[in-house]
Amino acid sequence: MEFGPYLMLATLEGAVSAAVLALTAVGLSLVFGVMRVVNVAHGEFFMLGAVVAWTVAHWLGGHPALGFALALVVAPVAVGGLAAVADWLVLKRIGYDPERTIVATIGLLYIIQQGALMGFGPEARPVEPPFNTRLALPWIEWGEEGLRLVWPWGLATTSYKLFVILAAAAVLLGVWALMARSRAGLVMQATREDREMALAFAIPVGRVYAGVFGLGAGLAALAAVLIVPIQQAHYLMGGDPLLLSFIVVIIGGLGSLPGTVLAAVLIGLTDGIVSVFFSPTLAKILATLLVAMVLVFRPQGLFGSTAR
Amino acid sequence: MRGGGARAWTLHLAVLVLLLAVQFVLPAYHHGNLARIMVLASYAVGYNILFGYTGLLSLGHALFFAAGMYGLGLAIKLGGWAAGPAIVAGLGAGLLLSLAVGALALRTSGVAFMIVTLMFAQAGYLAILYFGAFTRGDEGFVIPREARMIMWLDLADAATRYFVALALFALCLLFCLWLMRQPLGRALIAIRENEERTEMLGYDTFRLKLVAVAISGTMSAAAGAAYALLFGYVGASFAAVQYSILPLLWVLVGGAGTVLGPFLGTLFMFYLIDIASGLTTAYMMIAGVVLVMITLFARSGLLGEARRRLWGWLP
Amino acid sequence: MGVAAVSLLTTSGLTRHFSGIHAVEGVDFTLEAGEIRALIGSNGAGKTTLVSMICGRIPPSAGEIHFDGRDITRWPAHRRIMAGMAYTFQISSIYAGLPVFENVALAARRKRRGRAAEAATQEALMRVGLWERADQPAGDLAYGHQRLLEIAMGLAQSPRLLILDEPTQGLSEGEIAAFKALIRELAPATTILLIEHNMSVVMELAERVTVMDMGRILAEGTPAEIRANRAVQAAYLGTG
Amino acid sequence: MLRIEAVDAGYGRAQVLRRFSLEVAAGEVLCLLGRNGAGKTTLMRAIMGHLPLMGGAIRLEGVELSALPPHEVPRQGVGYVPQGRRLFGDLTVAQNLAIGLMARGQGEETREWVLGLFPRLRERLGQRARTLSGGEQQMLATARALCLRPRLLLMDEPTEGLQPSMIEAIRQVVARMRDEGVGILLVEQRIDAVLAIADRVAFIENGRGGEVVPAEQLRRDHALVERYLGV
Repeated sequence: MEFGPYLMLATLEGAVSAAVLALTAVGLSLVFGVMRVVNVAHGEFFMLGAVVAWTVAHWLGGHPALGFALALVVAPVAVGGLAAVADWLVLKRIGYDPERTIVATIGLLYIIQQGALMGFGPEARPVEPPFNTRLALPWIEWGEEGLRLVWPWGLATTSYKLFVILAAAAVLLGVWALMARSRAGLVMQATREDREMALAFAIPVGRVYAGVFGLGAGLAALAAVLIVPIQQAHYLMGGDPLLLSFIVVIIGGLGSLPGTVLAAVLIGLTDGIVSVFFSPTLAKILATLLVAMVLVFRPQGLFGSTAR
Repeated sequence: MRGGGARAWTLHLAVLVLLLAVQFVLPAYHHGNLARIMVLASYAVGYNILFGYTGLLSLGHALFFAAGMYGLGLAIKLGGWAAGPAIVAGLGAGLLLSLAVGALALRTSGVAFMIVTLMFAQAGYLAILYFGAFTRGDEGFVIPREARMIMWLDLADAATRYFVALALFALCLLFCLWLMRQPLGRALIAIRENEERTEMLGYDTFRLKLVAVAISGTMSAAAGAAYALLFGYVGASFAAVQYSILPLLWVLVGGAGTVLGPFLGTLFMFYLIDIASGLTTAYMMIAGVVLVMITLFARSGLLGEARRRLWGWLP
Repeated sequence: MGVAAVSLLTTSGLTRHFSGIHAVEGVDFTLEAGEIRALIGSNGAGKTTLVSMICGRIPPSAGEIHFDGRDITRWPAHRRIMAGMAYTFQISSIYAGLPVFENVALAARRKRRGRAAEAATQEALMRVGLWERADQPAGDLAYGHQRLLEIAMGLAQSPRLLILDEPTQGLSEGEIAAFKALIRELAPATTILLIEHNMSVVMELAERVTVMDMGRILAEGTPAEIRANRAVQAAYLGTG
Repeated sequence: MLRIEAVDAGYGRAQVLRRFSLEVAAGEVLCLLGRNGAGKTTLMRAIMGHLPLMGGAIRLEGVELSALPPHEVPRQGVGYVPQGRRLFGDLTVAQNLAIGLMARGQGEETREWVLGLFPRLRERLGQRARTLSGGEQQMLATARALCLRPRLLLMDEPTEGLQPSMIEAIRQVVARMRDEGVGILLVEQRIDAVLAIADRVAFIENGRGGEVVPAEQLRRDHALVERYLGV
């Protein structure tokens, strides 16, 4: 394959990871934005989503689309509910102190990860995609008789990958509508801006926090359900999404939703493209250092406006 | 904190004498464990100087531990250095890295400081994997027995190993005890208690915090170098995020901002996980449960609670 | 240039904006060595913002600050403190978890070592009457005693300029009387800048009074002049 | 109507209010006077439930507010205009009002009534609250509290830093609420502002309640003011 088609393939792969990353990172960003805490166990909620998806698909049997559709509902709800309970049992009791929350969520990370190891086992398990038609893609070439379309060998994607991109975009649109257009969004924004004034206007801040924590975890779980037919479920799969989400949330400006999505697309695409051409480890080193420098020299993020 | 000095020195020296004495009665398994615990506890003491006394929560100390370990290991493996100069290489690597990381990370505070230190450590870990040609990546490498000699001391020998581990630990412990009675140590505690006030008393808080990072990082590197030398193995897993979280866990369990707390926490968690791993493969779950329980019920850890309730004079 | 006497502190055109609001606007302020000056004005007049800029807690948006003949506008706070300023916070900012003695010792140790620092600590604590409580955790002190501890921390630094932000807030009548006596002892060796709401303290202690309103200096003069100033009455006392 | 009974409250180990008692009747403006740090804002926060009581009780027409979770307090009809306004600055004027309306399930009618009281806000409905001028922000803070149709209105230094015309506008609304039978507890620093609006004046010193006198008496007796404020 020549460079052009190759780049296009890399971009498509990058778009899939960008879509999933955007969902995961928006969940983390939501929690940080409203509650002002960093959830280190976020990656484990992602992993749980994948594990639940596998479990649902495995138990239900039948056509893969059935299990997948059910998992799309069950995994976010179950994981979100678990997160809300964790919020109630642990975070609420430590008063959402930022540093203690980090320590407590590190604890949750180990508990969930090792719980999955005990219940789910150390193997990576695949989930069958609901549909998976191979779609060959055309490329434009300058030929002797001017422009023409060619179908290079290897330049292809699957219907499922396109679905992932579309589904993620649809969910992100839904989150945006929820935040900007709904009563619940208004309540969340008010809570984010001034906890005490929210209380003074009858907003039950405790329940909002539990809800936001659950919603954030649910989004991560949903992202995992989407990716698991491509990637397989494994009890250690939460590390990378956590790190990448951190990167995205920081670059996008802590707590800003549009910035987060923009950064997710940027990081997802670069990650996809760079790791096709370079060593993925080198890409990660550079990305990690870049993020550290952004935090040091531009704490409001690359796309954030001003620090509060 | 006036007075109580003689009592504190007596207590800590007594603990060290006890550690010296028990080696003659311990079975070989626990003898080896205790040597390991003392090296790891030295790491925790170093971590505690930054976290417990200065109030800066780093999630990147594995970088400094690994700097000591690889500084020494690579000097031996690639440079063919003797153990003595290699130790200096390990300490130097830790000092330089901690100064560099500190100078950058200290421009932030709170949650951002944790994330920045985490990121730097992650970059360091990935770098070890990336340069696998030299570091042997995940697999790591063994330090040959003939390199583990300092003059006539054979560090691979169990009894010698115990003595050296104890010496390192005693040095770190007594240094910490001494430091916290100096104006420098007091100023670090002041930063933890109220940084703005400290600045307004005329202290250059940035410089003081940088000094704290450097002391803490170098002590962590010393522990890393000692670990490599005493147990003969250098591996990337010691640079992974888990080894940044472990000292935090040990210090929290034992009591942040107490001199003996890190040792107690290391001892407790080591044996807890040792026993748990006999029961289940998911032994890290114990660590998770302990972390959550500490944040919920025992903010100040074992020794911190003891100080709060029983012995106010405890340093 | 022929500048006759160098004032201890001068600010010129000092300005600070907070998100569009002008907290302090073009303030020219001069403090002579050895005087006791009171700074008064209603809440939000900009007093705390002004002294915060002087001691380096917040950077100014514009303007300059000179201390002892040197331009300190861009100095970090700790350097200004070492040059001889001391600042006590409006809302007491002490080390609640540390003993009273250590609170003051931290202040004393900036310029002294060992025994000398301990002696200075003891002296400062005795001056404010807290020596008996030296071993208590500072957070256990009553509010009024915490204010006195703040003052002791200021004294222990042996400053040339002592800035006190509402020092008598929360003190009892007896403690206020003792405070007045203490301040009189300090001057003129120490120059004192006092933000104060308690008019009896202002009128009895200050040699000159500066009145701020809406971020600007409204009037300056002796206590008697200020008391008679109609503009001050209108803006501050609200009885114009 | 509002009964504050021997309340102890504070932050951590530092107690601010000491056995503080006070009553506010329906249809009166009660001004709380005291120096900085005397405990005025702490009292407001204690009534709103943002600060747990160490002792005593706070009742509104028999309902013990201090036993309710904090978000239930506004549902009892307590409107709060805090010091420094504390608007939801990223939200628009309309959204700030919507949050006020939500608290007690008020509808379109209340919204129209409030906008009738503050016509300036109607012109700014789509604007973000943080971009309003100081006076408009104070109007919005007051309007937001009125959206609850409160029985009791707590106002913490509502005229701080405002121009005279704005102060007058706020004052008129306060007088109108009083005439409609709302109990109003007002914290003020400036004597002139107090004298212009108060029915009664209560003093607070070092967290303890002092005398409660008719505002009339304060106009005559300047010595009383000097004793508490040192002015």
